[in-house]
Amino acid sequence: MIEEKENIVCPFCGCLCDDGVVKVEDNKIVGTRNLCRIGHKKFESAQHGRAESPRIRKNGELVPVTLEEAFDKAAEILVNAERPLFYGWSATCAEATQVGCELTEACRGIIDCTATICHAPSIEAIQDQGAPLSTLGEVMNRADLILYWGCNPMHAHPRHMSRYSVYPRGFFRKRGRKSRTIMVFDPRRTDTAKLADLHVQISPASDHMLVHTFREILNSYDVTHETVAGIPADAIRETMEAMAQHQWCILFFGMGLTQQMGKDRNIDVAIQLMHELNKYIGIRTTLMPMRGHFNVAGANITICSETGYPFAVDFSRGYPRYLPGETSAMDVLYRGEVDAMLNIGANPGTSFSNRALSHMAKIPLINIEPHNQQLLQISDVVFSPAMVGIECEGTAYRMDNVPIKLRKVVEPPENRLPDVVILTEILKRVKELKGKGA
Amino acid sequence: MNEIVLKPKDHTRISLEAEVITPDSFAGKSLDEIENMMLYQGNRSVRLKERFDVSGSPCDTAADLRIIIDGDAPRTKRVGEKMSCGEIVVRGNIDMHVGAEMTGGKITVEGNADNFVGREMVGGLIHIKGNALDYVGGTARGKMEGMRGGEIIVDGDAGDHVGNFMYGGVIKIRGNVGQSAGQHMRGKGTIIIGGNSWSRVGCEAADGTILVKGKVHLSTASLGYGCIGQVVKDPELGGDVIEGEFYELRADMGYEPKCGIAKVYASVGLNEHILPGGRTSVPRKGDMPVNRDMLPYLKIYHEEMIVKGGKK
Amino acid sequence: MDNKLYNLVTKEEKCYGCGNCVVACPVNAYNDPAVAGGKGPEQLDKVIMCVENGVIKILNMGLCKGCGTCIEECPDGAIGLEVNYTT
Amino acid sequence: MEMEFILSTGRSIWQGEGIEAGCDSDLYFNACARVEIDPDDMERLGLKENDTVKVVTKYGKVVVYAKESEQSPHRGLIYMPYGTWANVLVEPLTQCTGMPNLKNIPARIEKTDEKVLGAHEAIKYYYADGNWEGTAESLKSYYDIH
Amino acid sequence: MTTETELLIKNGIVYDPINNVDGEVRDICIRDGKIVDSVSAEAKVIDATGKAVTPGKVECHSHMVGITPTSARIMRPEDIRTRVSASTDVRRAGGGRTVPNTWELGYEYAKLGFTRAYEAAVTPLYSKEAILEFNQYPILNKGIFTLFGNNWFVMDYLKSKEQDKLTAFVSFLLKTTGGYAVKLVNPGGNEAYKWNAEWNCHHADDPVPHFGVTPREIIKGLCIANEELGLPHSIHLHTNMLGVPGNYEVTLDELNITKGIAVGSDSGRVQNTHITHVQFNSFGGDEWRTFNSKADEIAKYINQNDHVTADSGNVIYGDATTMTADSPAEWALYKMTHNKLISNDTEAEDGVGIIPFLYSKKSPVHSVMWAIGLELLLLTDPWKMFVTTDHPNGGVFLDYPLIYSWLLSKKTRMEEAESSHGWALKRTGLGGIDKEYSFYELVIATVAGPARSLGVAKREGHFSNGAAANVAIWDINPLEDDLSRDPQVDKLATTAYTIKNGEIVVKDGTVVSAPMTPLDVAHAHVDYEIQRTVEEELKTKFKRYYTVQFENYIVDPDLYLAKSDRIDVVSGKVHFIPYATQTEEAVK
Repeated sequence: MIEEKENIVCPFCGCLCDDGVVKVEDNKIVGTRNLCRIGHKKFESAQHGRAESPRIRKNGELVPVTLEEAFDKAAEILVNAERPLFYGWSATCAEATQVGCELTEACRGIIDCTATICHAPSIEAIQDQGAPLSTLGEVMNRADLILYWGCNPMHAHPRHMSRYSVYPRGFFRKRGRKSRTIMVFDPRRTDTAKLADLHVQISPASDHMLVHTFREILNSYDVTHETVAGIPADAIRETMEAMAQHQWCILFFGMGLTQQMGKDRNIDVAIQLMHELNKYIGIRTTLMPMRGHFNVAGANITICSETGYPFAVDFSRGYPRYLPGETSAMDVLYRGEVDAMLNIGANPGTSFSNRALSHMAKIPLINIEPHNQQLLQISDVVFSPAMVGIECEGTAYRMDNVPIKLRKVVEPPENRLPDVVILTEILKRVKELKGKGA
Repeated sequence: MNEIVLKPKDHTRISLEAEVITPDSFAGKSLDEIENMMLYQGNRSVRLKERFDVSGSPCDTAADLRIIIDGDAPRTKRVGEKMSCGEIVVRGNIDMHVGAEMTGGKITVEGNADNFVGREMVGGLIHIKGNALDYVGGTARGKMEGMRGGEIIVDGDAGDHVGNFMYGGVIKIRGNVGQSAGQHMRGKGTIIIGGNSWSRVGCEAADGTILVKGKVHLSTASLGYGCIGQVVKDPELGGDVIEGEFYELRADMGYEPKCGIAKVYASVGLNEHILPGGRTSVPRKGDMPVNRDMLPYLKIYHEEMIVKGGKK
Repeated sequence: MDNKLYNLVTKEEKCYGCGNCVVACPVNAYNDPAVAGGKGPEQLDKVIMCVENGVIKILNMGLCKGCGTCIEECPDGAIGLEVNYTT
Repeated sequence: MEMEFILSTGRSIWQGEGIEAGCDSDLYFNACARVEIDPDDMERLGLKENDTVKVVTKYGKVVVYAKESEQSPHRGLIYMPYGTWANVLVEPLTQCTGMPNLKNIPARIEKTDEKVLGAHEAIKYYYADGNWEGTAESLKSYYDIH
Repeated sequence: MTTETELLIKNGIVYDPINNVDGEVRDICIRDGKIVDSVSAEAKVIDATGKAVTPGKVECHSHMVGITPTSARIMRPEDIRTRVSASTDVRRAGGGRTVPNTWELGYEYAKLGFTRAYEAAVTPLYSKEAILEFNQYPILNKGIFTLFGNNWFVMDYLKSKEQDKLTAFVSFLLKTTGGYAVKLVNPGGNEAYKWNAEWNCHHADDPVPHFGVTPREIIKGLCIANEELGLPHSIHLHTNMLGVPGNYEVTLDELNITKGIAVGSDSGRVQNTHITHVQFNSFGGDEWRTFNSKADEIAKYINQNDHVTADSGNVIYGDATTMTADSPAEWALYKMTHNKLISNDTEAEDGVGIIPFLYSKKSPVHSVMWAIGLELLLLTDPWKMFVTTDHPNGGVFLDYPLIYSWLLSKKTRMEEAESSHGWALKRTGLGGIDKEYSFYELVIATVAGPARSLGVAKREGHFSNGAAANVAIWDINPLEDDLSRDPQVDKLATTAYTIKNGEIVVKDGTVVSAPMTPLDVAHAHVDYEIQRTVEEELKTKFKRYYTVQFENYIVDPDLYLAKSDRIDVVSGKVHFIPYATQTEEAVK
């Protein structure tokens, strides 16, 4: 008999849509409703292609072993390591991250989340400029100017426009799409740009210049060149003029600003533009980074309240230290300064650059990953946990840092433990080994 | 000048945190006390003698003590951190944070240095003969007051963000520089760049002066702010006169409360394309980037920057 | 299919499941307050279409008045209006 | 015929769906082992849909299918979805921010007839066997010299 | 370890203001975490001869957990670097001065002798985060003040004059989001700020855009709701126009609103309004040049009216991070200092503003603010004015001993006043005040007063039988030492012993054990009929105006509030149900 479970939270992207309906028939997921294509595929293929539970690589082959043996091996790797790296934390729950911080402290290693390849520059820019933020409900109820800069929500956050920013009828925006203007700044004519009122097609890698030109106009100076960033001068003046006619403006920005050259400086200048719009023109402007993974905001918040720093925290001296560029995952892997790694809640196989992955292939790697992803080729201890949000509960944080409880839809397959349990087991054994060794 | 020579043995891939290698901590100690000093490697602590052969003559006052690291130490960080006097000479490469937060004394590095050379420095002199990577004279994340005084000289190239949140002191770079030199400068610091600068010079700078002898490839609009200053001949900066004619441009006009007190000098021959239109005059003919194509500029940044392993 | 003057035709392989059409449609928003607030429909008998299994699915073609808002809001052309003039 | 482009990597809905379907599924292979080129550039390069091309940047070489971009026009810009193939080409240096350079990298496209590797073989060939050093001999990186 | 232990504190100098014990030399016996009359012979003995023994201190207003402090931690890594502490077998690693991480907060507060602390402002939408972080907050008992001042539902019910529905909504929101007390911040003003950075409610009768409700109605409505429910603590009020010269009139006007409302709870509190960090609200003059102190008028008003208690909100020179839900005040600071500002507006609820701020001795305004804080404490009855710095707005809780020393001894106070700007003595009445706190009065202002005002006086904050065994033993002998000559700041900074529920947690300034402690949640009972109609209305409104489903808005008790003490309030009677017995109930 098909049972429909309501208010299910979709654990894929930063939108964390919590109005999903999942149809379950004797512990098998058979269908979903209200979820986008990616969300549906996540639930549909959650129970297929699961990696075999605990396995250890013995002379080149991953051999299934008992849970006890796998926990001991993992703890032994982490205790003997001089500089272990604990990476990921963005596709698992906040409770698991809390245990992860304790584990990193016990092993005196480095803890880092996938923000280093997602929105680390945005956090670094906030550390220089602060930021006018808001929640998605404020956007729905009040925003009448939506700027999408360097992000493509139709592909990365499919339900973002229909649930939060463009189409819903807000408290003060009763006519939905018609009471809002949408502007997209992107070098490609993306699917988001096709829906927008105005698509500003910048020449790639020159966003910084365009933001500065807007700041110039705000500070009553003229555009300096005939065309800046590929946009003619009068087009820039008209865009600024149009932006000034609104009451409440929100800037959504994504990888287009953070992943290109000048990384945190692009966001730094965009925040300065937002503050100046607030101050000089009197439009209420806020901005919001489009966080990619469903709990990367949660990883930042949890690591920050546990250790004091949002990501790239190094415990090697016993107290937390934070210097992106010295203690962040990509740099530490690039320079080969890591001799053991634990990966949980992330998929470095599809997101890490070449040099980092080639170093990961040389060091012992503990991989806590439910599916048969390509990282298994180079990992040494493999756990296949129960999936957060589908087979066990937990807390995740939306892209505007709002915490939402993930619900349990189906029972996990046999001997698949939630992430929290796996990490507490490893932590117990690490403390025993440390106690014996000290 | 008494000398202590540290000859680096094998350097492991995991870097050493050697903030004890300063004249202040070596002063008044015997050789074997120095040998048993603690260095940190990952989460282990290591004796100095396991990584360096120590020889030379110790002495009591730090002022006339010179520490020589003769050899390549590319994985030894924080050498000369918080030192107040004396001298350090490195005959080879050195890792990050060399001379961080130092208040006096002199450091000479004959090879290359890594990030954060002279971070949040207050006084003293650092001379890098090779290249230095990013954040030369910069600040750690979040701090609003960076380098306060002292002097950094880099003979080779430097990376991005030279003199970030700078409050004072002088940085002289003879080679090329990456982007955002003098970003967020807040005090009377001076940056002199001998070679080219990629772009965004003096972006969001409130005070201080930056001089670029070579070509500023891309103007960020912050250089376009304000009226065209007059052409200055042989400006006197950082203690010595620099020959040549320079356009005097004002950096970030929007950055309250100082609004454009920061000055940027760009050499006359090469930088016509970045001159600002100014409040009154017609915007310049020509585009920024030239014919709307960023590819040549990206090639400069990715391929020709020596500091990033480009062609030499 | 009833012999209405027009029919909504969907191409499921192109649909992203983004729900723009479901929320933008004036009929859906009028009948179901959840859809007006941007969420998925709750009263399935009162809405024209909903996102099912990740792609668009027409439920009650009878309610549709053929205004074409959904076609305008679809980025990928996964929903179209087929007008049969013959009947 | 060779042309200079700006390479940009990013997400696409098919890539998101492919990751969830599992990286050995053909959904993921079709979604990520591709480079989306502007139709006008395709003509000038003389390429047809689904030709195998080799994309070369300073940091690596990879063989993928050429696909006509539906989100064009973007002359001079080629786009590859995140994935094992795209990450061979990106710049791993992070300029002290922790974030590697995944967008706006100068790249070249050459026609080849080599085979496009599946996800598992790709990670083996490009990373696991340490072959990466061989393919990017040109990058004697700053960290190696110094 | 805590179940079977017995503890005997031998002939300490005991201070217990609630039982008006002022410095008697007595023994205190503890068994199973409770104070008892006598203890068997083999009880563990602490020799407290010549040492002052006081109940554990209560922190009534501090920003520790939730989205506000965590955003400040994300924004200020340079603050964490100023003070770091390595991990030991008992302590977790951490650091930070104005915004330490949660572990560091628990340890440092315990070392200062605190055994109970309340988080000052949490928006209901973010309450899950605050609870998750409180679960990582050791040693101290804790509670959350939930923000109601700018809530859309509160303003809707006030606009349609439905007081009973408002009372039902207050009880519903506190129960479902793990709150302990009703907090109002700049009522109405934040909703105006969300439209334009310059807008604000400038006085008690300035209506909110669109809702048309005035701050006067909001304060009155919520105070009536609070007394009808009989919640253990009164409303916790942060009045309008904070930090603006001449705002003392607004403060006096808004304190008058709740004058006649009767107290509806038997939790031991006398007041129906608690005004918080009142130093920021007692400014005189009409602009910064004519800025002076009106602390005397505010103190006079509080002394005469019993329906008000307050906490001072002192300023201490040095670096601070101002973080408050009062975004208009933070926006004014941003325009003045051009520092990095985070402002975060929550949908249909309150907002927040965070900006780093430096209080300097050379600044005339900061010196006057420093003097106002001390004037308020010295002129008001200690039972009504408690010592806080609205951590970290006015200063850091680590510097509380400095405030105690200025209160205890006029000499240190005047030294500090002379070294700061001339206005400190010219524009305030601090010079003329000779009053010096005795140690007994200091214990009232930090232990007994807050305990009674927060409604925990029945079970804590004193040494009568059955009270919780939270004891702080100080290495000070107030009978012999003349505290006014040498207030012994370092001895006040760390306790000789801190005992929490009968277990020694701090010994000579080092944390020896760090037990996890429960969270207080207020469950006020309202008749079922009104509660059901209010929930139906909320469900329909949630669909249109929130981006979270109604079912996902409620905090799930078994995942988050597993370790929370339930305080049931049935028609004014307060019943305290510790979580240990809850599990037995569930098992039965």
